[in-house]
Formats: sequence, C-alpha cells, structure tokens
Amino acid sequence: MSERIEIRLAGTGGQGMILAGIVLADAAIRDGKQVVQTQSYGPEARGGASRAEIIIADGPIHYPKVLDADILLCMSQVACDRYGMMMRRGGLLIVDNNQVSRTPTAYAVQAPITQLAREKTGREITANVVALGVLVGLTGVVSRSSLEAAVRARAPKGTKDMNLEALAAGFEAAQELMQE
Amino acid sequence: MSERIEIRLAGTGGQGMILAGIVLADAAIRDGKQVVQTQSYGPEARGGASRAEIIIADGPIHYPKVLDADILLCMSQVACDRYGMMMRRGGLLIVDNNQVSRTPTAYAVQAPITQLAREKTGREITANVVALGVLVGLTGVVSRSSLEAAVRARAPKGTKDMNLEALAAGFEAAQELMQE
Amino acid sequence: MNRVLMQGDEACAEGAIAAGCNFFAGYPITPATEIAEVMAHRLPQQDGVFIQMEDEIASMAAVIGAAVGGARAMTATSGPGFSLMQENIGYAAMAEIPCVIANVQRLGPSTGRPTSPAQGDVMQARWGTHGDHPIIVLCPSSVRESFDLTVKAFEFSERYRTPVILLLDEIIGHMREGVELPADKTTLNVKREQTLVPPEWYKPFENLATDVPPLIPFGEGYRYHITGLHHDERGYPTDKVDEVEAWTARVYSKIKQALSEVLLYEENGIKQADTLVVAYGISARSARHAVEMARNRGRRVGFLKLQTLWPFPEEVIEQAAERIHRIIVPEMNLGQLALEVERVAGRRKVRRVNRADGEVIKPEQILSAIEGMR
Amino acid sequence: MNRVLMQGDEACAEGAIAAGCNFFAGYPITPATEIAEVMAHRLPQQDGVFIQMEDEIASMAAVIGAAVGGARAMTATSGPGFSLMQENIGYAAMAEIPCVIANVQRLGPSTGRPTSPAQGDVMQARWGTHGDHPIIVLCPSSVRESFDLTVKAFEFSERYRTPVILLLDEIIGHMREGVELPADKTTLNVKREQTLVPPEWYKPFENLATDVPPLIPFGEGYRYHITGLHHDERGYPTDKVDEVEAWTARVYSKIKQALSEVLLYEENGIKQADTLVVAYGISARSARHAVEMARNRGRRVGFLKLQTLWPFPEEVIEQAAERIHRIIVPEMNLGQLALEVERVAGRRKVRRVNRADGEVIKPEQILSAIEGMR
Amino acid sequence: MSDKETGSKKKRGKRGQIQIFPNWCKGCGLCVEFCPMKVLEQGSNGAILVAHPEKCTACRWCELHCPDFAIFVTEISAEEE
Amino acid sequence: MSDKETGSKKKRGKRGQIQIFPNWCKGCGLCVEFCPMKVLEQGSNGAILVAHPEKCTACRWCELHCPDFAIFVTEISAEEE
Amino acid sequence: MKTQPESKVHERYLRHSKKFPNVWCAGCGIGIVLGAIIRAIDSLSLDKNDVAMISGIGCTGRMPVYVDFNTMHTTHGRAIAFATGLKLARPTMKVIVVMGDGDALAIGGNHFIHAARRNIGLTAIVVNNLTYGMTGGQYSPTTPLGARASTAPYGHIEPSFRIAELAVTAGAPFVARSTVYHVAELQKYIAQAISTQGFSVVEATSYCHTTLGRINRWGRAPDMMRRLKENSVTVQQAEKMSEEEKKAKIIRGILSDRKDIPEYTELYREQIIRQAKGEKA
Amino acid sequence: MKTQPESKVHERYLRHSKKFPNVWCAGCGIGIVLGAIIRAIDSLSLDKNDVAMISGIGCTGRMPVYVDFNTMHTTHGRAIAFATGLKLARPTMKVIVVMGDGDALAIGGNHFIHAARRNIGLTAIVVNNLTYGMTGGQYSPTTPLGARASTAPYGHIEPSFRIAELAVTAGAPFVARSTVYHVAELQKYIAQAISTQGFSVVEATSYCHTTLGRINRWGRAPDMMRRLKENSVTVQQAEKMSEEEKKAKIIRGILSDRKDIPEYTELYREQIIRQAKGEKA
Ligand SMILES: Cc1ncc(C[n+]2csc(CCOP(=O)(O)OP(=O)(O)O)c2C)c(N)n1
Ligand SMILES: Cc1ncc(C[n+]2csc(CCOP(=O)(O)OP(=O)(O)O)c2C)c(N)n1
Ligand code: SF4
Ligand code: SF4
Ligand code: SF4
Ligand code: SF4
Ligand code: SF4
Ligand code: SF4
Ligand SMILES: [Mg+2]
Ligand SMILES: [Mg+2]
Repeated sequence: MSERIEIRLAGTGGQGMILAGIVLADAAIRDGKQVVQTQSYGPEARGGASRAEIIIADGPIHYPKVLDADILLCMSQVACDRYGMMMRRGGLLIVDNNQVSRTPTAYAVQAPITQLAREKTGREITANVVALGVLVGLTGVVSRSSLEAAVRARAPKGTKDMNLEALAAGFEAAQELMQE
Repeated sequence: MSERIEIRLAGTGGQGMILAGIVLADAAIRDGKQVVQTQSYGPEARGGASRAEIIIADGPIHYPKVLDADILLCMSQVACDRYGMMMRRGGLLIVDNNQVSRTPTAYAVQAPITQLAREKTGREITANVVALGVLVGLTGVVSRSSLEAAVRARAPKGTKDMNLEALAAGFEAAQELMQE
Repeated sequence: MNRVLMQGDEACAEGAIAAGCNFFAGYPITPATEIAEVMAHRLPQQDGVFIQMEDEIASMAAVIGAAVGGARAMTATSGPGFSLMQENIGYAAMAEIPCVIANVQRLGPSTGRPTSPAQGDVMQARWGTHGDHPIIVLCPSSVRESFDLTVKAFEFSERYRTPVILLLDEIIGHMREGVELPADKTTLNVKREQTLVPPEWYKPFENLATDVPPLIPFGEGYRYHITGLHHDERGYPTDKVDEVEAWTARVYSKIKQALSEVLLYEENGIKQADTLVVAYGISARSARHAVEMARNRGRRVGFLKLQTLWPFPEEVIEQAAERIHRIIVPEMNLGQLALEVERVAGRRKVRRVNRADGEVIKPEQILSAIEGMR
Repeated sequence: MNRVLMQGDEACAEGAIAAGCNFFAGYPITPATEIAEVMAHRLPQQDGVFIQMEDEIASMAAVIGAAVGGARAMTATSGPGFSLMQENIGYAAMAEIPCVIANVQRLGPSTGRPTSPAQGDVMQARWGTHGDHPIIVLCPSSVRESFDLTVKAFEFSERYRTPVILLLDEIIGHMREGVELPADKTTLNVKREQTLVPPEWYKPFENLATDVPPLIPFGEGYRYHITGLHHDERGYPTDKVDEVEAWTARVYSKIKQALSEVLLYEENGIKQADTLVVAYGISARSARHAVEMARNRGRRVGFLKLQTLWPFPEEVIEQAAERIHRIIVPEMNLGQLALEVERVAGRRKVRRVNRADGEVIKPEQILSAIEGMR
Repeated sequence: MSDKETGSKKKRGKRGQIQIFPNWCKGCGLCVEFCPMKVLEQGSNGAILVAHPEKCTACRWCELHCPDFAIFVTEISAEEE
Repeated sequence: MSDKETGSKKKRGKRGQIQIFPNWCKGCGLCVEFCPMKVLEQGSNGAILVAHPEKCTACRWCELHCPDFAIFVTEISAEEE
Repeated sequence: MKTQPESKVHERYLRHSKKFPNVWCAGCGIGIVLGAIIRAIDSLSLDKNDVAMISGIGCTGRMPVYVDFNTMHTTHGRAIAFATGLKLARPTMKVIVVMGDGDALAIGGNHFIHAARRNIGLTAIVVNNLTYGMTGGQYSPTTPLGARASTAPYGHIEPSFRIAELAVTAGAPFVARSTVYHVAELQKYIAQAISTQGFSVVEATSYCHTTLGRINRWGRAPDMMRRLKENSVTVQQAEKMSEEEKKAKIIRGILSDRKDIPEYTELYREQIIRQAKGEKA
Repeated sequence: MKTQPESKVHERYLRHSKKFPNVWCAGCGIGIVLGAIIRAIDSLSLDKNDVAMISGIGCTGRMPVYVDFNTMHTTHGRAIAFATGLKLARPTMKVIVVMGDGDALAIGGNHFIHAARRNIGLTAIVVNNLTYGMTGGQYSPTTPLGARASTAPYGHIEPSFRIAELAVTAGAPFVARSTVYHVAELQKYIAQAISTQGFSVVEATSYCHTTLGRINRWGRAPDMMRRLKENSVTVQQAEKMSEEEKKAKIIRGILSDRKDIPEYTELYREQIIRQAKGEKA
C-alpha cells in the first residue's frame, strides 16, 4: 500500500465543494497520480451539508473514503463542528474565517476565503476555487500548473477567467499565510 | 396409511366434470369419510380438457392426487386416450360410449351416458350427474343417500329435480349393466 | 360433526374473516381469484370493505393505507402480482405496518402455466424486496391449515407489526377437503395493540423492551408521521447512522425475540430416524405419503413439516440434523429452501428432490431418494 | 496516457455504448440517474435511442421490446425501481431476451436513504422474480470495472440470451477515478448471434447443442411468437410437461455450460493463506485495504474478489475454502452472499462482517475480523 | 342499421355458396341467428347446416362475424335471375 | 391581476407591521421583488430588511407567498391617516 | 387500398402450425375482432414481415399466437410499453397492440395514456368486453354500473372509463369506436388506425357471455350480439341526444382524427438525432 | 367558513418537533402551496385529528412531514392508492394527497385516473413544477415542448398532459387549476376541493428554478414567479382565445364542479354493505 493523502472539503450545498473536489482530483491525474474522489449530500434533499473527499496516492487506492483526513477544508461552521475532530494527528485544518468562528484546534489555518472571492472576483460563488488555491498553495498536494489546467477544463462556460483569478487569489493568500 | 380409493373423472370443459367431482366428494363427507378433491384445466384458457380427481379414505389422505386410478370415468375420446392407461391393474374404466369409441382395454364398462341425459332429462348438461349415478351404482364408493343429498345441495338453483332424475337414470343404468 | 367441503382459497378467506379481517384490496389472478371472490361476498356482510383495485401495486398500497387506518387488511395474488407488490411490501416492512399477503403460487417464471401448482416463490417471499428486513412467511399444506395459518398470519402481523406472507399454491388453493372449522371463532379475533401513553408521548417507532411499539390508527388523536425513509423513533426522516442502526436492530430483534412463537412446524418420528424428510406446503403431502411408504418397508425415516418458512428455523433443522445421516428436501421448484437446509445442516447430508414442471412431486420420487436410488 | 476522471455511472454508460448499446429506456432515480443522463446525451449521437418512460415497469418492458427489435438495450435504476422491474425481468428470463439492467444500489429497505450506498439487493438480484430461472449478476468495484463489466454484461446477455444484472452502489456509481479506456473500442462491440436456417426452419427456442438458439430480431423475415407462458421450441404456449421440462433444462444448462466464461473473479495470495477474505463491489475495496493492513502485520490472508455474484461461484469458493481455516465475508448488508459462502464452505468457517447503515465498511472492521477480534 | 357497418351487403341478384369447416366451427349459433335470409340451421349435435342454400345472397354477414373462421361465402353468378 | 387571486389586498388606509424570522428565511427574494410598496430590501448577506415600514399597506402578499413561513404581517390601525 | 375483402383472406394470415379451433369460447367476439384486423391489414397490402402484433394477458391477449406476423404475448397491462420499445427499434414496422379492457385500462391504464400523450406510432386495439374474461368475470374499469360481477356480487358501483374519450384527452390523434356487430365499420376504422402516423386507438366493443353474461343472465353470444346492435348509435346520432340518453349507448364513430401532432419516432429522428449529430460534428 | 385567514395561522399546524427551515430550495413554490393548504384547512375549521395528508416521493412529497396532521410519506406514484385504503377504513377522514407532477402523472398516472373514475373522496393536490425536482430536472409528463431537461439535452419533444383536463375526463367531479402566484385563489380552490364529497383535484402550477429553471436559464425564483403571473389567464379569458393562443397559457379556474356523481365510500356503505346485510339477514 503506497502512501495516501486524504483530503476532505466540507461546506454546505451551493458552495461548490463537490466541484472543487473534482477539480482537485483532475489536477492530481494531470500530475500522474492515482486519485479517487467521492462525495456525500443529504438524503435526496435540497441544501444541507455537502462534502467532497479526495484520496491521492502513487499506487492503487483501495478504500475510497477518508479514514483520517490529512487535509480538511471547512467552509461552514456546521462542517467544522462535525468534521473538525476527524483528522489525522498533525493534519492540516483550513477554515474560511468568514464562515467559521469556532475551531476545535488552535492550529487551524484561518483564511478569509469568501471575502477574497467577493473582493477579487466580485462573486462569492468562486470561494470554492479560492479555497483550492489556499489549500494547494499551503500543501502542494498537486502542482499549480495542473490545478490551473484543471480549473480551465472544468470551470463552467464563461467563468474561466474569473475562476483563474480566484485561484490566483487563493495561492497569494497561502503565500501570505506561510509568511505569517 | 389407510386404504384409499382413487377416482378420476375426465372430460372436456363444459361437461361439468369438476362439479361432478365436488358432488362426489361431498357425498363422501356425508358418509363420514376423509376426502380430497382436486381438478385441472388448461392454462388460463377456455374449453380444453377438464379433469376432477377424488381420493376417498377412512384415514388421513396425504398425497392428494390420483396415483393409479381405481375408478376412471371418461366422457370424451381425448380424455380416454390420455388417461385410459393410467389405471391400477384391475381398476374400473367407465366410458360414455356416446363420446368414446376406442378404449385401451376391453374391460371398459360402456354406458350411453349423454344419450341417457338427453332422454331422461332433456338436457345433455346433466350427463355429469348421470355418470355419477352409473359410477356409484357400479362401485358403491359412496352411499346412494349421501350422493342424493349432495346433488340436492350442490345442484344449481332450479335444476334440483332434473339432476335427481339424471342421478336415478344413472343408477338404473348401472343396475342393468351389472346384470349383463 | 359439522365438516364441510371447502377449497383452500376459501378457507384462507374464512380464516381471515375469523381473525377479524375487515379490509381486502386485490386484483384478480389465477389461482388466487377465489380468495377475492369470497371476500367480495363475505366482507360487506360484516361491515368490511372489499375493493378491486386497478392493479396489484395499488392493492398492496391500499392494504397498507387501510391498516394505517386501523383495519385488519389483506390482499391475495399469485406470482406476477406478487412481483409487482414487492416495492410496497418493502414499504410495509420499513414502516412496520401489519398486513397479510397471500400468494397462491403457480408455475413460473413469468406467466408460466397459470393453472399449474408450484413452490417457486419461496426465495422471492424472503428476498423479493430491495434492502434488508426480516419477514414472516407461512405455508399451509391442507385446507384446514389454510384457515389456521391465515389466522396466525393476522396474529403475527399485528403482534409484531410486520407484513406476513402466506404461500399457498394452486393445488392447496383449489383443493377441496372436508374441514370442521372452530365453532367459536371469537377467540380467533385479532386485536390491534393499544398504547397507554398520551399523544404527546407517543412514539410510533419507539425502542421499547418488546421492540414492538404499538401502531395507533390514524384518526384517533395520535397524529404522527410515517415514511419509507429511514426514520427516528417519532417517524421523522433521519440520516443519523445511529438511528438507522437502531431501526435495523429493533426490527430484527423483534422477530428474533418471537421465534419460539413464530416458528411453526410438525415433527414426526425424528428421534428414531436416520433419514429425515423436510418438506412444506403441497410437497409435504407427497413427502408424508412417501415417509409412510418407506416406514412400511422398514426404514427409519423422520418427518419435519415446516409451516413457517421464514424466519428459517435454523435451530430446529440443526438439532434434527445432528443425529441424522441424510436429509431429503422435496420442493416443487429447482431447490430453494434446500439452500438453507444445506447451509445449516451441511451440504453433504442434503439430498434435493425437485420438480418444477407444474406437476405435484410423486411420492415415489421421494421414496427413491429415501432409499438412496435415483 | 489518456487517463480521464470519470464517475462509475458514467463509465457504465460509456461501457454500454462501447458494447454497442443503442437503446436505453429508464426512469430517474438516485443514484442511477446519471447513467440515464449520459445516455440521453450520448446515444442520439450514434443513432441510438434514449427514452424516459412513465415508470420503471414500462422502462423494462420497452427494453425488452427494443431487444426483440434487434437493439442492444439496457436500463438503469435503484432499489425501488428494481423492485418494480422484477415482473418484466422474469419475462425476459422466460422469453430469453438479451438485455442489461443496472441497479445502482442505495440503502433500503423501501425509500431508505437514497443517497447512501448499500449492497442490500444481492439476493433480490437472484431471487426477485417469481418462479425458477437462472440469471447472471455482475458487480464492479471500481470505475474501470463499471466500464468493463458493462461490456461483459452485454456480451453475456447476447451470447446466452439472458437478462444480465449489474449491481453497482451509490459509491461506485458516484465515485470518480482516473481511468484509461481502451483506445480501440470496436473490438468491444457486441453483435447479436445470427442463424443460418431459413425462416421456415427457424425455431427461436430450439434445443440446440449450445442450448442457446439465436434470437432473430422482429422484422427480418423470421416471423415467430414470443410469450411469457411456458412454450415449445417454436414459441407457442404449451402445457405438455416434457416441453416445460425441456425449457427449464435448457436455460439452466446454457448457463452451466458457460460457467468458465461467466464466472469472473480475482484471486490474490490464496495459496499461502490460512484466512480468506471474500468480497465484492465497494466492500471489496475496504476488504483489500484491510488485507494489506493484515499482511503488513504478518498475517497470511488471501483475497478473493467476486465480479460475478450469480451464478454463485460454488467451485471457486469450495476449492479456496479447502485449505483455509477462516473465511471473512464483508458486506454492506446484513449477510446475503455470506449465506451462499456458508452453504458451500461450511458455516463454521465463515465469519460475516456486516454494515447496513449507509456507511462504507471501514477496513478496521474487517481487520478485526481477520485478527479474530470483534 | 346500414349495410356498410355490419358488412351485410345485400347486393341484388347475388348468390352465395356456403362452405363450413366443421372442425373449426364451435356451433356458437351467431351465423344461424343473424343470417338475414335464414339460410343456416343448427343440428341437434350443434353442427351448422346449410338448410336453404338457394336463399343465400352472399351478404357475407356470417363469414365476417364467425369468430372461428369456420364459414366462407363464395359468390356465384346468379345466372338464373 | 385582481387582488382576490394573489391575496394582495390593498385596503386603503391599512397599515402593516412586518416581522421576519431570520432563522427560517432563506433569502429567496420573493417578498422583496413582489412587495407592491417596495417595503423590503435584501442585505448583502441575504438577510431581508424592512427598509420602509411606513409604506406597508398590510396587503400580505409577502406573508402568503413566503415559502418558508418566515414573514408575518400584523395589521395596525392607521391612526395617523 | 383494396376495399372489398376477398373470401378466405385470413388463410394467408393464420398460422398453419398453430392448432385450431382457437382457445376462445364459442361465439366470443375476440375472434371477430381478429378477423377484422386481418382483413384490415390485407386491405392495406402490408408485408407480413413489417407487421408486429403485441398483446398483454387476457383472452384478448391470446390473439397474436394465431397470426403469421411478428408476434409477442407480453405481461398483463404492459403490451404498449413493450411495443414502444419495439417501435423505437424498428420505426418502419406497423406495430399493432391488442388488449382487453382490463389489460389496457386497469393495470395498463398508465401506459395507455402516456403512449397517447407521447404520440408514438402504435395502433392500440382494445377489445372491450366490459370484464376480465380470462379470470372469470370480475369487474373491470368498463363494467356497467349496477351489473353483477364475480367480485361485485351486490352490483357494481363504479362509473366506467369511456376508453375512446380518455384516449382523445390524453392526446391520441386517431380514435374510433365500433362493435363486433358492426364488423365492416370496425375493419374500416382499424385500417384507418393502422394508416395513421401517430398513436391510434380503436375500441372494439364486444361481450363476454361466458362470464359476465352468465352472471347477469344476459343470454348466449347471439343475445349479446343483439344488444350491441340495439344499444349503439353513431356519433352523429348521439349529438342529438341528451346526456342522460347517451349514457346507456355505445357511441360509434371516429372521435378524433388529427394530423397536427408529429409522431414520436419520426420526431426523435428528425429532431433529437439530427441535433445530437450536428452538435457532435 | 372563515374567509379571512389570520396571521401566523400556520403556527397551529406546523410540527414544532420538526426542524425548520424546510428542505426546499430558497424560493421554491412548494412551501407556498403548503401555506395555502394550511390556510384552506384552517378556513374550514377542521379537527386536525380528522385530517390526513398523504404524499408520494419527490420534493413535493416532503410536505406532510411538516404539518401536524396524520401524515404519511409513501412510495413514488402510489400516494393515491395508499390514501384510497385509508379513506375506505376511515370514511369520515379528510384525506389530502399531495403529489408532484411526476409522482401524480408519470409513475402514478394510473392511480390518478382510477381514483377520479371511482370518485373516491380524496383531495389530490398536484404541485406541477414541470419537472422531476428531486432527482434533478429530468423531463416529466408536463415539461414544455422544446425545453431542455437533464434527460432532454437536445430539447423536449413530448406533448404534455393537461392534468386538470385529464382529471375531468377521467371523472373527477371537482377540478381546478391555479398557480403559486395566485395563492389566494389557490387557497380558495383547495378549500372548495376539500369540501367536495368526491374526488377533487387542484393543480397548483409552480416552478423549479434549481433544476429545470437553471438548465433553461429561466432565472431565479422571482423570475419564474413572474412568468406564472404573466403567462396565466382565467378560464373565462381563455374562452375568447384561439387554440393556438391558449396553448402557451396556464388556464386558471374551476374546470369541473359536478354534484351528480355519488362518492365511493358512501355508495359502498349505502349500497354494498346494506345489500349484503339485507341478503344475509
Ligand atoms: C400482473 C398480473 N395480474 C393479474 C393477472 C391475471 N389476469 C390474467 S388476464 C386478466 C384480466 C383479463 O381481462 P381483460 O384484460 O379485459 O381481457 P379479457 O380476458 O377480458 O379479454 C387478469 C387480471 C396477470 N396475468 N398478471
Ligand atoms: C419507484 C421510484 N422510482 C423513482 C424514484 C426516484 N424519484 C424520486 S422523486 C422523483 C420524481 C420527482 O418529481 P415530481 O413527482 O414531479 O416531484 P418534485 O420533486 O418535482 O416535487 C423520482 C423519479 C423513486 N423514489 N421511486
Ligand atoms: S358463427 Fe362460425 S363458429 Fe359460430 S356457428 Fe357459425 S360457423 Fe360455427
Ligand atoms: S352470406 Fe351468410 S349471412 Fe349472408 S345470406 Fe348467405 S349464409 Fe346468410
Ligand atoms: S419570501 Fe420568505 S424566505 Fe423568501 S426572502 Fe422573503 S422572508 Fe425570506
Ligand atoms: S404586506 Fe408585505 S407585501 Fe404587502 S406591502 Fe406590506 S411588506 Fe409589502
Ligand atoms: S371468457 Fe369471455 S372473453 Fe374469454 S373467450 Fe370466453 S367469452 Fe371470450
Ligand atoms: S429542486 Fe425544485 S422542486 Fe425541489 S425544492 Fe428545489 S426548487 Fe423546489
Ligand atoms: Mg375484458
Ligand atoms: Mg415535479
């Protein structure tokens, strides 16, 4: 069993967590990695919690779900309350501090993701891509070029540029965070 | 296992073989016997072969179908061709010789059942009851009084008398046949 | 003596009425139509309702709806209709609605031979719905048993809040035997369980010690919710894993707790036997005949007639099998309950005797198996 | 390299198209809807037909009708819809119509938890219809396998003239993996068998040596009859016992003859093992993970992944079980295929690992079983 | 009732010759009861007899209504008239 | 559009007091867009604000159309007028 | 289109390998409808290879086995859905669906109205004998109010569907009704229906003397045939009658004959497939 | 009958133990229909214990869980059949069946027309949002011609059912149609429907901006609400329009209000049971 990196992106319906998961998985493939992406949503209903999981590895991935997240992104307080503790010891917790006020550990990385989205692209809906930029900028789980390519390939028609800007904003924020 | 008498009444749809079987079974109950009556008809279709089976015994009857008929009544050539050989050695074969011209054994009892029905009651439809008279007259598998009671109880509304006449005609014919 | 000549289908209907059945919804199908016809005649005589629905799916739905309204409700069908009912049978299992479904089996698959008997739906009765849930399946082998087991079916359905399936077959359904029905039928009347708690406290799916919370009919002041989604004790949809687990545990446990009552069977001469015949339904009659023949020839053959097919009487078979060399399982299918017998008793001991061509298994066929020949 | 990120449902649809599927009839249901959606988009691009019918019963019927017209036809559904399809699946079995039914399993019973995975329909896939007939059931455990086994499903359905069921589950259906599909898909194209005999001689249900008479599509000059009744070699209804028997014997024999081809599985490290894990579908992934963990801890654990669930690979299990002390069968249900494993391998050897609450079995749970703890 | 609807075309001067397949005829009596010319009769054994062939106008009511394809009408030229 | 159908009863002189349950409101904007008097506005965070309470005529369009039972109108006597 | 059917025309259409007489009760109207269908098909000079006859389960459902077309006896109520698949796979085939009233309107009612809405090019012929013949005279969606049936021993209390009218509302472009007494008219409507591009419906009113007829003492086949003759009026005649008068009558005639709704399989090819290929290219 | 609904009337009808906000998307019309139903029931001063609300599966199917009646969420398409059993067991109960267009008219179409024919005393409220909302915007029996849907990527080619008209033809004595924009009218029709003895139908035209609306770029909830306002006419207005003009319009109003057909459960008791008991006695 090769080393696996387990990533969980958690938020509420409409925040685009699943699309973010797909983009990240796509980027991993472009890097030549093995990847499995899964998701969950409430029972055949609208809204509610939404969650994407991505496992990245060099060799075959059997169990497809996160066991203990290496990286956890929380885009809502509910998500943070629910998943905040379900992490590998020493894992990385990233929260959107526009949405999340309480974190279970002091080691959480706080980034104003929604705010950045609004400021840099004018549309909160790009927060998911900003978050990807932060996450990858901090961890390097995939290469930036692959991630950009994935965003380009998967962004809905007519939103490519906006999303690339969002991504850049995320990377920038990660840069700043690392300097802190 | 107590002794069992196996009776098969075979004809075509519309000849009332099943009703005859029910009447015979009813008579057996009135005699205090154990009885099982079953039937078969074509696959969910109109017309075609029709067959009733009656097992009469003093004790419990397990297997409910005829294994080797002790008594076989054939009211059509098709029935006779099909079941004529499926009898216990030494069993009794009764045929309506208005309907059946070939029998597989020379020992068959030939009775002009349909003709009797027409002559004695004016309605061929009573041939089934005539046949019961012949059968019971020859074999005594049930008592005549129980059989009469059963006919009375089961004859369709308004046909009681006609059927009792038919029954009497059958018994009469049996009498004559035994004297031959 | 008050023995009357009666068909199995008729006895099933009369058993239902004796048990207090006051609602029947169905759709005609050979060889179960007679049950509907008797019900159409008999139910209105006692203020009950008979309705012929537009199909079997609707029939099963109406039965559940009526049961929720407090009726003792049943339907009757055969293979094709039974297949159509599966989705709603699963609903009844999920929502724990007491109801009785009679399936008078005919030869399948598909339209098959509608006027011929078979025992081809034994596994379907257990596994015909999607997802996991327990179920009770009873199988009569005589006209009298059609009456008795229908009464039992209503009893079990109400006591354990579960759909109960009756498996007859074309022969049992259409066969006439002389039967003497209980003179006093009032003792057979099955009542719905009551609750002592006031509406505010009532939880229709509560985890009680008995595991069977009572189901209060709609319209009696206990307003609550019923759903086919996984739900909590109040009946509201849940996606909490522990609540899903609690439901599953409870519904399995309620049947498990009841095994000693629910498992009906008849043993005969098992103690002294080296060979055992395990049979049910119409085949049990051929089997019993064969057993008598074998005993007459000096063989030590035990006989076990199962009236409850599901839950499968594991322990009964296991115990019986212990001292036995060979188990014969005659079925009018290509080997269905035999799979369970093999699982419990070990494959090597079991000898299947099968026939699935519309004819009743002949005693000789079973006798040959008993005698070790083919 | 041309690896693309693809969902299991999508891969299933693409596999179907690669196999030559040119007809899809279905009704939306979570988590199978994506198969329909991909088909609605993709089929018309290659002259194929997608139609959304009024329900699942009609969908299954239309699939059979299209197959009779010569199409490579499929449908996709989940538990509730699968239950509704049973009657017509039985028809397809009886009339030997090639077609493919994908059931993307979700947590049951009833409406259950529509967005949660389960493996609760394994027995239903085998026994959901009334009456006896064989069936082929395949179960992928990855996105790539969803593609491959769908191709196989079409192959088997045409080659053996039988409905073939694909059992996916919510995880496999919605999961995305990077897959590299075969560049040249033309070799995957499944063709209907032809006949050499002229119309006058053609018997659509003939007892041939292969036991699989070819099915000539309607409209090509071979006018014949198809029915769900038991029928003779020409397809006309029969009530002759020997003709009924001949049909049954032939349809079982055609699958039996094909076992070596139809039984798909993957073994890993069985020879040296004392413990064996038998798994399928999504649970096979947890199982494989657990096996790796156990091996890392020095355990001698073999792994058998079943891709064909039905016909049940009796001999494979039997042989594997011979030298093995313990068999672990993890399933996302309350023990379904385990019943067969117990039957074949002996109950005492088998240890079931179950979970039916909508969550994937964790590797730890299986590891505990391997290590003999709970 | 117009002729067009029921198919009984009473063409003047036409004559019909009736052929019955006894093997297929079930003796339902439809043809007997509805033949406008009372051409047909039913024997005591149920068999259909062409009792008055000369009256047949070849209207084909019988043929078109026989549920068993057991009766056929051939038009013959009515030379006498 | 008649008032009867849509439930917006613009009774002259009537005044309404608006109450919003922020916990239930999903910010769909229906009430904002259709309030005939433009009483309501939506904040940048989606929350509904009673921007011009004085204009409300208690027509109850908002209340009857809120899919989430999140807005209520209480009629107050319009004493000033 | 030949208008004058030839004698023994059905000899060319019956299956010689299938045993006759047929399964139906003596005098049953189903055989009459079968004759009308055969003559209608013959009048259209269709190639037998291009004709399919699909049925559900019931006495009517036994029709296809006798005729030398591509024939299929499906499951109860589902014939139209099977036929829909066949038609989509073989759009040039003339697909005729024969059903009883129970088959088409009880268990099969949904497929019936959806096929009408979708306007798929099938011809549905419903033999309406007012009951479930095959299972022995239970009440059906067309059993008359007050009649007794084996499941209505106290008299039937449900209003009936008017099959043809329902088909019109559901969207069928060609709808006609006649009876087995008016067999030439019936044949003409069937020919028109088969010639229709879209979903066409012919309701053939018949009777079941063996079951419903016997229970209600309505007499033998000829008696019931006479009822059809006496109880029916044409659409034109009906227009002059009051609602009350009309209720008891069988209204014969063409109830709909629209040309403005495109047929589904054609539309599918012209619109969906063309566009899909355009988009792909 | 109170005509002026009181403020916060629904507080007395919502389940306090059920978590709010409800499951529906922001702005979904289903909640508006629920409000109208609650107010209609309140206007009739019914005892909550005597009211049952039964649904099938779909977004609309989630309605019953929120209201404090006897509630049941059944299987997809079968709500009417479940309700039929309940009504027969409890004839005095007011049984309200809420369904989506797919639930009521696709998979459930047969139960719908049979309940109408039988005239059993249920009130069927169909929230017609022109699509399968819950499963994500597939085409339904009422999806407009030409619209795109997740299963109609090249545009929809099937004509729609007109739900209310179909109910009338099938036999329903009370049938009305309105929209979620015309909520006061809708409430009035619902109250009338519930007061009807027999089978009553109210078609509540709504929208699904999240699925069908998004796919077709029809805008947000308020935009779709505006379409309802602009695209609807009353029955009276429609009478003056040509067929072509009418086609694109939602026709609001009462389409049937007959008193001449007896209700099934009542008839059952008065006719069947009385006669059975008479015969027995
Ligand atoms: C699913 C299913 N339910 C019930 C039956 C039993 N069945 C066979 S034919 C029939 C009804 C026949 O009535 P109809 O369709 O009017 O045809 P008819 O016999 O009157 O021509 C029924 C209920 C069946 N075969 N399959
Ligand atoms: C037998 C069955 N088939 C399919 C489904 C999946 N399903 C759930 S809701 C739904 C359709 C919803 O559409 P509609 O009835 O119009 O309700 P809406 O969500 O639009 O309110 C479907 C197909 C199911 N639950 N059961
Ligand atoms: S109509 Fe045909 S079957 Fe009937 S009696 Fe005449 S010839 Fe014979
Ligand atoms: S054709 Fe037939 S019906 Fe007409 S007159 Fe001759 S025999 Fe009579
Ligand atoms: S209509 Fe209701 S939910 Fe929508 S914004 Fe207004 S108050 Fe909020
Ligand atoms: S009641 Fe509501 S809609 Fe009417 S004016 Fe006041 S705020 Fe606006
Ligand atoms: S039972 Fe009725 S419908 Fe069936 S064949 Fe006989 S007469 Fe015709
Ligand atoms: S998906 Fe559509 S119907 Fe369902 S809640 Fe959302 S808007 Fe309403
Ligand atoms: Mg009929
Ligand atoms: Mg909808």
